[in-house]
Amino acid sequence: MLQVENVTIGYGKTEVVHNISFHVKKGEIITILGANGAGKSTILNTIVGLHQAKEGSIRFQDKEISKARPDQLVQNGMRLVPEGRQIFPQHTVMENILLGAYIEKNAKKIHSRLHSIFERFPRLEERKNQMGGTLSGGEQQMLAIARALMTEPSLLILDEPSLGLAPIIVGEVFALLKQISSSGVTVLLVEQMANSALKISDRAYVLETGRIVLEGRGEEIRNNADIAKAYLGNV
Amino acid sequence: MKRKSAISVSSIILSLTLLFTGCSSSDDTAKEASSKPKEIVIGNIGAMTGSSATLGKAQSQGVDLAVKEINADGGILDAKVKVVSRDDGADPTKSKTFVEELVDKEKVDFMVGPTNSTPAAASMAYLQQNKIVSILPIATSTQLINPNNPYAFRLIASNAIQAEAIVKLAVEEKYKKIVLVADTSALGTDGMSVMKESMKKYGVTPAATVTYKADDADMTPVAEKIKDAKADVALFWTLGADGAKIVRSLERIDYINDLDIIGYTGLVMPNFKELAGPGADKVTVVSAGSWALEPGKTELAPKYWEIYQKLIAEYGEKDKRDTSASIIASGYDAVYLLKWAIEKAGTTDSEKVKQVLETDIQEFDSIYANHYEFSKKSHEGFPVSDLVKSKMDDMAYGELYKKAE
Amino acid sequence: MPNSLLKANSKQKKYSRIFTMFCTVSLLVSFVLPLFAGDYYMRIISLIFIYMILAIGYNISAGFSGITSFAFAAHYGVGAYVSAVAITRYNMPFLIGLLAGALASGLVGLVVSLPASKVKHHYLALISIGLLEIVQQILNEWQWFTGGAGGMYIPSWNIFNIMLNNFQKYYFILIIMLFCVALQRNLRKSRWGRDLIAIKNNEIAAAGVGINFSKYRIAGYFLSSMLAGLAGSVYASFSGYLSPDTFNFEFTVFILLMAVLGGEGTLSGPIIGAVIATFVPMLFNATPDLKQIVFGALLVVLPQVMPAGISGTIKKYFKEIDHNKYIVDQTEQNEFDIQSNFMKDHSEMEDILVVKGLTKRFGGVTAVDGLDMTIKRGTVHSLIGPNGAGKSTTVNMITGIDKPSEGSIIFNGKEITGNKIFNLTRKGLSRTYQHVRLFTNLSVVENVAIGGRLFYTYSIFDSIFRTRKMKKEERKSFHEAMEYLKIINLYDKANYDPESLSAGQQKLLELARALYMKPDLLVLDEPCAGLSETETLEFSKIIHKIRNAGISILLIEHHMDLVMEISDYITVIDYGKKIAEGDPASVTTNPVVKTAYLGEGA
Amino acid sequence: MQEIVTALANGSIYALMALAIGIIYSTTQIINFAHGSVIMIGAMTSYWLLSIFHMNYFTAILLAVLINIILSMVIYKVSVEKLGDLTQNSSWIVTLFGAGIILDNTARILFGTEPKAYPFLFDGHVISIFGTKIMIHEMMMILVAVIIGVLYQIVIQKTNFGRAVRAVSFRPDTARIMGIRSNRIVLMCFAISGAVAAISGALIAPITFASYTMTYSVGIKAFAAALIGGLGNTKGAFIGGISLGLIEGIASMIVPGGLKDAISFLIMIIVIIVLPGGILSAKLFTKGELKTEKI
Repeated sequence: MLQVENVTIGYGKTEVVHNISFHVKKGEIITILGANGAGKSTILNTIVGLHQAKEGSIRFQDKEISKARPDQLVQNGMRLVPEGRQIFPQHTVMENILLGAYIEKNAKKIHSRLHSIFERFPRLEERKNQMGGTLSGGEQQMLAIARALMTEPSLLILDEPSLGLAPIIVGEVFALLKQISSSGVTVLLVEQMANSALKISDRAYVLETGRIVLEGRGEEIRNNADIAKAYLGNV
Repeated sequence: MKRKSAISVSSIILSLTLLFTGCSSSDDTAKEASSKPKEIVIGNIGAMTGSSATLGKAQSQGVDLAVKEINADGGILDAKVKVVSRDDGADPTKSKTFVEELVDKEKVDFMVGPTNSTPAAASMAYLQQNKIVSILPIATSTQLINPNNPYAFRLIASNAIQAEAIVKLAVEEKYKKIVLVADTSALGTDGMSVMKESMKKYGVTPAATVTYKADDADMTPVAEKIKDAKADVALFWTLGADGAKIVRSLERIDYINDLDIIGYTGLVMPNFKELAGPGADKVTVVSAGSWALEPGKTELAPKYWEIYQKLIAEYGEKDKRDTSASIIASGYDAVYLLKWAIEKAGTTDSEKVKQVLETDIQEFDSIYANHYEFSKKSHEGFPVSDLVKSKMDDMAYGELYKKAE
Repeated sequence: MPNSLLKANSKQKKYSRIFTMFCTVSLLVSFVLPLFAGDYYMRIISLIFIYMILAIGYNISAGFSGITSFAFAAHYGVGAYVSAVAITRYNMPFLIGLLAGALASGLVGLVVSLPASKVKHHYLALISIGLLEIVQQILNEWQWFTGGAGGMYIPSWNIFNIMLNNFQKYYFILIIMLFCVALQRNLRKSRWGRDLIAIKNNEIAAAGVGINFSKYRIAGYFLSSMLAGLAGSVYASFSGYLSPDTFNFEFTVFILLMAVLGGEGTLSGPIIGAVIATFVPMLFNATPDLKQIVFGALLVVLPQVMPAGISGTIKKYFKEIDHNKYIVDQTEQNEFDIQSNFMKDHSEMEDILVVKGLTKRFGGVTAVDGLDMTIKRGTVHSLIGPNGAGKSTTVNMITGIDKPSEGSIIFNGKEITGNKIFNLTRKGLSRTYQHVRLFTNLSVVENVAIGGRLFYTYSIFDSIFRTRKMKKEERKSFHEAMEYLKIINLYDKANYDPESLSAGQQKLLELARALYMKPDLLVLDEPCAGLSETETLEFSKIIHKIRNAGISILLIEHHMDLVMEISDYITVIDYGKKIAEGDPASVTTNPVVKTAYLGEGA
Repeated sequence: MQEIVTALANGSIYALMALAIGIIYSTTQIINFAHGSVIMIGAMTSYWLLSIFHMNYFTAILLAVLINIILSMVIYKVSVEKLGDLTQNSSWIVTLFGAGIILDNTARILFGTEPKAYPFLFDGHVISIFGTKIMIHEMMMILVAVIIGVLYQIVIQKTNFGRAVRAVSFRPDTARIMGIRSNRIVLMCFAISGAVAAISGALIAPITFASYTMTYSVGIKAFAAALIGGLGNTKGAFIGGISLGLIEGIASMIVPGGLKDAISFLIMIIVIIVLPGGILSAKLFTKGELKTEKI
């Protein structure tokens, strides 16, 4: 579904991501693991079109998208849940969700999706008239995901959904992702919480300083001693 | 580095020596007099863009038309006439720079303009230094014509003359409470002060003086102040659009019927009535008598009518141009005045031309004012007697005003 | 300086040769010009010189200090009128009048920029539109002072009872102009200019090297409005007549055009801009309508096709970087010893930094929650934790960028809670940043040298007149900066643009800058994030060196190899709370830490 | 009473003009320095259509609005779009000025220099309420301004487009992730701003007369009003506009006429200094603080 081939990304003269390749198959949950500064967010921003790769090709559903605009990609079924959630704090919860459906012009569809979203996230329905900024961290993450689901994406990309969330909530989020995945949505996840993420992942890549150093099935990687090393060092 | 500082040190020394030993170059290059000039260059400066573009454009149109005619007719003293025009945008700095350019680089022999008073004030000194005879067809600021400016001649009625005329009108018609109204532009300030002086001369004190910022949106406060002073006449030293706004505001506060308004020439504006509404018939202005229709007539006196037809032929009816005929005529007259003076003097020498203008002016057949009154003492050409009272309410041909009864 | 450097930059050399030649030629031309130019050109060039002074003033404000202001026509006007009034009404000597004009304009600048220190920079632009309007109306209305709308006349120049003729005026203006050019150059090549540029480049990093940016902004604006006032004063006497009409909106736009054309923030920009902005519109003198439209079109098109202006574009082509002669003088090649450079008294109290109950709330979120931490003198103390745990917030509070909601910070026995970062640097605290914050408009060596600005003592007058004291201090400072570059192996890139360095080198450069501040406590915020394996290795070596020199380090880092190897003590936080503390070995084996990092079920 | 009516009527037009500035500011954080010229073009084109082509009031203004919409979009395309990050690159100040100069001079060449008598709505009919004469036109000025303000507020609060505008103004990149084309939203804002400017120009022109000098005589007040009230929000624009109207009314009674605007601007400066976000302190001030998130 998504193929990233030999992609190099940089800001100005500094290269952040060096010649990486990976792919995501339909229906999978894929995790990219890596410590802070490894270049994870950069890769995601490039995939969704916020940033241009210096070299390499990115293909989505067999179409070259390395030069596509974000809105075109959203139209084609790709959705990013950005790092730090980035909900709109001065929009109400309802407005945040509706913004998620910005490109959808069919009111009926919006309505029915809204219905199913509120079924899935009853908390959000309770708070739909509250300002986004007043939600707790976990609720904001739910909102960010709900917002992304409003266009029924085929590929959902999440940038560190566990960031700053309490462990219980992290568990909830990952459970939710599993559930979303089982409803047929392909999930690409960038995480630092290796164990929790790997538990739900089909495959995973480990990123270190802009390079992929390890790849394999979720369980494999989880049991790999090197993964702890990537985080806690060689002790 | 060292080289550079050495250079700069030496150059500073060089410049200091130059500075204090005083390289007294010939600053005052006297105009070389040649009795048979090959080409006569006339400079023309005015605001052709910016907020007072109308006047500068009108002056230029007049100058251009006159020069075209003169050249078609063989020029002056068999020399072709060349006009160099510059747009100063009513900015004194630009105007002065242009005057310097025209004098030093284009070597103009004579000047027409600058149109606006502050630019004229800024550049006057340089013109005098270089002994350029300059005709001021439009600038009205009182100060411009004085003994320090021996080569400047004015065609239009100066602020002082106009103030005198309108104050006289007000006094003669026995108004009790006179209010003076002027904007805070250069023109307005000068107008206000000359009006006050004239009032003093006639021994009357104004009931109030009202000033406002030119081009202001809301003139209600001005109208209120006039009303508060219980004025029976207001002397307007305002430009047309602002004057019209005030008239309208007076109407709004129901005071227009208790008031007469006398304005100076700047108030004259073809669509004044349209702008001011019905209150316009309470407004009279002083204007050049030759360019005002006698009551009941449809044509000017033949001499002026002929020129008017010419202007129309060249630049179109009123709605085709936004310049006013009488001002074009004044620019036109400036060039013919120069032609006459040069031919009479037989040379382009400034001194001789100046002398002709000062002594033989009554021989010149003018088309803006009835005649001009230059003398050795005064370079104000416009005869006070030629100022007439005109009505503003309806104009002929879109621009010619009618004499009041 | 090694010869290789000069060879590598042959284009620069070519540029500097062409530049010197160009300067010499134009200087010579301007000196001999009056002899054959004729009155008109002489006067217009005098006017251009005045505009150059004005443009230099604007450049110091907009180009160097980063303050956009539309009030320069007003400053120019205030200068012109005050000097004119001083000369005509109060019979002051001409030169005193000049000074009075400049000073008055500077004062006006001071008054409007004082509140501007609080406000975002384009707000000053808006205030200045109002100021322009107000000054114009006051000039119009204040009749007894300014002569009102009708304008006022100023008698011709009279210096020491010598009336000047056009020639002398020309040379007089030329000298003042050259003085201003020199002033601009000297300022740019001294600590003052570097400080201003640093503020424009990166406010936070500037504060991090101890620059109180609001003060400097105000000073920069004061100076530039003074220059504008000086230009105005000269203009007043040059022109002989003043009217409020001159100092209008259109004139402001003209000043902007000069800046845009020449290139903001360059030394030659104002000069080139003034020449071209005066001459190009003159080509359209005969067609006034077209002239206005061309003028507008220039303003629309130029900033888009040539954002750096003419001189900026040329400079870019040649990649010109200032040759600093203090570097060229460099001869000694001894190995630099950090230790000997830190002769601070180590016998003070044992705890260099004590943090108690530190708390930070952003809205409803508590980023740091009652954190206690103590750093012992001379140790490397690491602060680790997963993403979003509150490490950066903690460091920002310690270094005075964020204000703590609660809690106290004691540094070297002194309470520093809530102190601003630029005060902390003087007390011996310096830091690097997670996202590199270099001054991109300064060269590599200048970036380091600015770290040593704390040790300068020369005043702004020393820099304007390039006194011996200034030169000596600059030379010393640049020597030392070169030594620091040696440590980080960037010795041969001293004159490069920092942006041409690799990410690792940039981080190292930032480290060198922080080191040159000779801190007691060095705070490193993720120094190795985004670095390659080898770069990280190099970095760790340098950190070792620094530690051995006895400097205490607070380190935030994700490379655990590095952290474990280098740290004496580690504090682990998660959700803003301390979850573990101890030496590296005890921390790695702590299950709580593992869970925090890897998630449940580790 | 008379003064208050005038102040309110003028103030509501100032509010409209301030609103138009705020519309652009809200999404781009830039101030449209060509705004005065756009207002003027709105007034001049509608005058032209009214008096030369003898259209009725409604069609003329509608067409002028259309012309202004296109014009504003062209201004954005030509002088803003290519500049990149507008918070970093402040060249927009220069380019927008430039665009204004071109417009002013083109207008002068096309429409001439003479001020034109712009007809009042309902022929300037005056009604008398408790001895105060109120022109229906003045009531219309207030009414139209309020209607536009309310409409804009509804659009911005309740519609998809409005949500997108607020999203772009708050987090442009996140907005792009939502599939919102930030550029297009900004372009739309320029268009709307142009439309509002045309209406405000057409409504105030009967009072000031239609002339190419409106750019300065009227346009400059839009900035003062916008800044007094606070940039980028509707309420602020109205509070700013009406206060400016009242300030002018009061100032012209107390100080010499020539200093009236100086007083307005002085008050504007004081407001900016004391309350950087305008009387209704907007979120602006936070923009100037050190950004604490990503260091």
